[in-house]
Amino acid sequence: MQDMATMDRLVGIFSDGFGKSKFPRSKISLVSDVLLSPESVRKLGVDFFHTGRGYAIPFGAGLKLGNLDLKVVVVVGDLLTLSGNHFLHSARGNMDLVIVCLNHFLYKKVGGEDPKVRYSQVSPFSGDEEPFNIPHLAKSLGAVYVARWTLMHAGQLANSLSEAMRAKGFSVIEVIAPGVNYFLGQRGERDVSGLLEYYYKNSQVRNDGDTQNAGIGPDQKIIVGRFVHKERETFIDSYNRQLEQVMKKKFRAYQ
Amino acid sequence: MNTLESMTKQDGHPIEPLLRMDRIPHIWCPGCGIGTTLNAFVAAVNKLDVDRDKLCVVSGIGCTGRVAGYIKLDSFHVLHGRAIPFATGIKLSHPELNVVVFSGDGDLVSIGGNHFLHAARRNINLTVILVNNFIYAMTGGQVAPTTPVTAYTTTSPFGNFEPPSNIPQLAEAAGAVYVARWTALHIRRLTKSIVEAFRKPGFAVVEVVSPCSMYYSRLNRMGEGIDMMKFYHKNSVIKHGEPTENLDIKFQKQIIVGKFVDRERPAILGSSGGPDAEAEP
Amino acid sequence: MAANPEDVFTGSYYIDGDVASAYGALAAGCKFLGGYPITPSTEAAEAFAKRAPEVGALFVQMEDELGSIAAVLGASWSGKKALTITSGPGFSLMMENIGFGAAMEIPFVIINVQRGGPSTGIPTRTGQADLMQARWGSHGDYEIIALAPDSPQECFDFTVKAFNLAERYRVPVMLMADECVGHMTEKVVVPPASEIEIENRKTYSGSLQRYLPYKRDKSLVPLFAKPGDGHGLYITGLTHDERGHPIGDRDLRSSTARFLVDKIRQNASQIIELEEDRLEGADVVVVSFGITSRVALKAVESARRQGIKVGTLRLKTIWPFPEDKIAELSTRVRGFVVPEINYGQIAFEVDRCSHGNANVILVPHAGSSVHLPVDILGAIKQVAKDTKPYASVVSYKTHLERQIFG
Amino acid sequence: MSLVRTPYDIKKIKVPRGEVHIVKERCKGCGFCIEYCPNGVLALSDEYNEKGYHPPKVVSPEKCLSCALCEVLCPDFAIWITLQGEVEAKIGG
Repeated sequence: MQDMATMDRLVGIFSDGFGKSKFPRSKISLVSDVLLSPESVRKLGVDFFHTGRGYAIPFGAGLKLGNLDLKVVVVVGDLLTLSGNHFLHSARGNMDLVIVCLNHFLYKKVGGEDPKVRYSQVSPFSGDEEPFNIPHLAKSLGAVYVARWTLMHAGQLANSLSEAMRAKGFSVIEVIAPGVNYFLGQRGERDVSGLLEYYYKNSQVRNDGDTQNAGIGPDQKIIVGRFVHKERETFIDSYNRQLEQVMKKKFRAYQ
Repeated sequence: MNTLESMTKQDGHPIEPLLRMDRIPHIWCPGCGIGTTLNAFVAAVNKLDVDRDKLCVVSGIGCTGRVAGYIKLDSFHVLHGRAIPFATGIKLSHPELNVVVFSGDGDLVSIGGNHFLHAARRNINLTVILVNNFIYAMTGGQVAPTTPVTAYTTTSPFGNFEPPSNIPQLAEAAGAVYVARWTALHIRRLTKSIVEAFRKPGFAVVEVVSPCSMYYSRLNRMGEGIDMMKFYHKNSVIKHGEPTENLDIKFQKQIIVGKFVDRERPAILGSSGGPDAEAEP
Repeated sequence: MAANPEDVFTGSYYIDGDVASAYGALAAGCKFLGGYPITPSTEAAEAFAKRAPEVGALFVQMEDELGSIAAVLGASWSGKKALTITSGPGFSLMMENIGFGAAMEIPFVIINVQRGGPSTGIPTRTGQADLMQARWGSHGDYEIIALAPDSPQECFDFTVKAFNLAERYRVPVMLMADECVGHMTEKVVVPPASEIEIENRKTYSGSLQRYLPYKRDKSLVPLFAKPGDGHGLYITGLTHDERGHPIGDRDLRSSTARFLVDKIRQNASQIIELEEDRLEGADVVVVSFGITSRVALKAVESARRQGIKVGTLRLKTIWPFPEDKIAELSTRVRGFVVPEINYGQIAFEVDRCSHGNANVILVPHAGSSVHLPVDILGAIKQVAKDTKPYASVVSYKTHLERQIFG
Repeated sequence: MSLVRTPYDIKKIKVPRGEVHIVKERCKGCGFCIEYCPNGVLALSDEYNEKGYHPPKVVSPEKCLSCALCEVLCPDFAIWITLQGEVEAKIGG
């Protein structure tokens, strides 16, 4: 479960983003593999599905394909460990989903110094594996909208969310959000606001398409911004077009 | 091929010492490119002069998965999609072993896509030979994540509508340090690439575009294996270092081959059984 | 209500069981198939992919079985009837989400064309060893329904029935065909739509604010509402109360978990379908299902010719298990013969339900082919002859077993 | 008179000669070896092997330069080359 302070903040941003997107709340479905409290969901006024860890993307894809009128927003909290494959193939097929990837990697220091070492529950001394460069991965898989913000960039994040919802196809927003209880807690540091401020100070906005160097590592700024905003035919549109072309009158479009 | 050694040998095919000959003839159809790819791999092994007792081959399920059954090395034919994690386990527990993953597109990119991504991200020292025949051939010709748009398969009877995976781009984006693509016809260059990939510390991927003479070509009316080979002959263009985003394969269009990525990144168990392999797993 | 005529390909066909089940799914109104190719079930997905665009249904080949079943669950929550088709290893991969579907009470159908196992096993040959996995595969307590067809015609009929049961009880329903039935080509009659009875889930029509996703009436099956209609659904795989909210560990009284088993157990008598033959006055009863029941016919016929009073009980429904029927039979027969293509699954269920009143003999098979009728006949004779009660289930030494173990 | 110039070092150049070995029963008749032999050494034979395929036959053995392309292209490991010594190069050879 995410830390509640993080999630509350995120829910506020969701609310802004949903409002800006102009979609009626009843048509928005939020699918998540991390739990949101019933209160926050009620505040958002959307339909909420909490799936097994790693299955939010395919479940969301099914939900969307089951009812094409829905706008499905998927919150992925597992850093693409279990859901990497679903991410890959939904992006390839351009499923009409908005993916919000929560990234709560951890830096040692919170207050201004450069981070040197990454820590996590299972690598308490250092993370010896490089993390995914999620924007680059998403872009190369063909996502139509790719952005990354920290949780402090509330306005930009809400804007991005509404843009991503209006973009037709697979949209990815990476949110750098602290996972306080699991990660910082282990180091005895629970200062959320300090961490958020640290993220904010150490990030650099770059609204261009170069995602190659947007990897997150020690001793470097967190590159944030909107990286991709383009158009590509969605899964169901390609399906209807291709089959109509081949089957002609025999085809009944999928609705 | 280790020329002199093989050329003076009279009493059998030079590949035979590395095959389980009691299992030959193999199950691959006439005109299939997997046998050719296996030839290239064995040639590369001969060239590498590597200790064969320290060489493992891991295959998943599918036509290409059968390679593990024919090659006379320590070979594992594991579950569908799990070739890379299985190989990761071998490599991490025995860093002195050289582990080669030899499997197909459906196995490595579809069901095993997540393992592919994460192994590349970790940059675990494996050599992946990925035979791409655009289709699930073992189960009878279903649409694969590599099937070009508009191609017919048994589960896309009205033409495929999903854009296929661009495997070199996927490998690069996830963090592979060596990425090359050849067709089964570019046999010498393929052999050279396998040698290079093998020597590269880190996650190295060699994609081999191979004819499926029984399903892909039949369902799309492309003739036999030899006709597909002729097509590759005519339509493949060698462009080393081409940016990987240009490497999409369109239906019956040009195929760009070559070596696209050769870079350095910190690898887990970096060397191929060299001194660095002493590092703690 | 009757099926939609547009969905039904009425006519007589000469097709295999896999294709028949695809036709059955379409006739039942299934509009979504998320699948992944796996021998020997692929023909069903292929047939569905071929015919679905004609009736506005969608076939999606997902990246793996995990994705397939998760998408099926999502599509079913969106109000479509949804199906996935798989076999051995794919079935194993789906287990986590089957439990998830059972806990969230999502109606969906899985067609499992069983093959030889374990693991990759014998992909192109038959097996009947996934039955316990179907029942107990996912962790925790839940109930499912499993049907076992023995012919391509039944593949069609039972697929329609599977959808009806899934929709009626909001539960995963599994069609446990085996490779022999799946690949057996026979005449299949697809009746006109007016003769196909289909059921749809009961939906909620009251005020939006008052909707409680897991509130039940006497039938124990909650009313369904799909997302996008303003109900403000909150659905989770965590143990939940009738609002759908997670309950944590304090208030188990409000948990709806108990109803997952009760709604099937209490309705078992309506779900279970059996085929009985000459059970009156029988000394021996052959309990069988799937392709094995057709092999057993030959043995039963020979035994009857030799003067043994044999009845047959064919399990069309495997789960829930016909406990009452077996218990009742056990008081008046000498023993049961259970041939199955595994090393004992249903035989132990029969033994459990007979409460020591009757002997149970298992005719095992390692898979990849079907029994020899002579083995089943031998077992029938042995049970008919033995007067002493068995300590537990006795495994009959078949020809194959004798070859292997001497 | 030949229009081709004779290279001055033609005496130094040795041309390898190869011998083709075919395991007919392993062949599945894909035709890769015949198609891609640069010197046209092989051709499809009329005979059938036990699987019912036409294996290749050697039609111009003297042309084989032992490049072994057939050997590495053959998916069924049914054909290989052995080096049979070298001969002196000659124009148009």
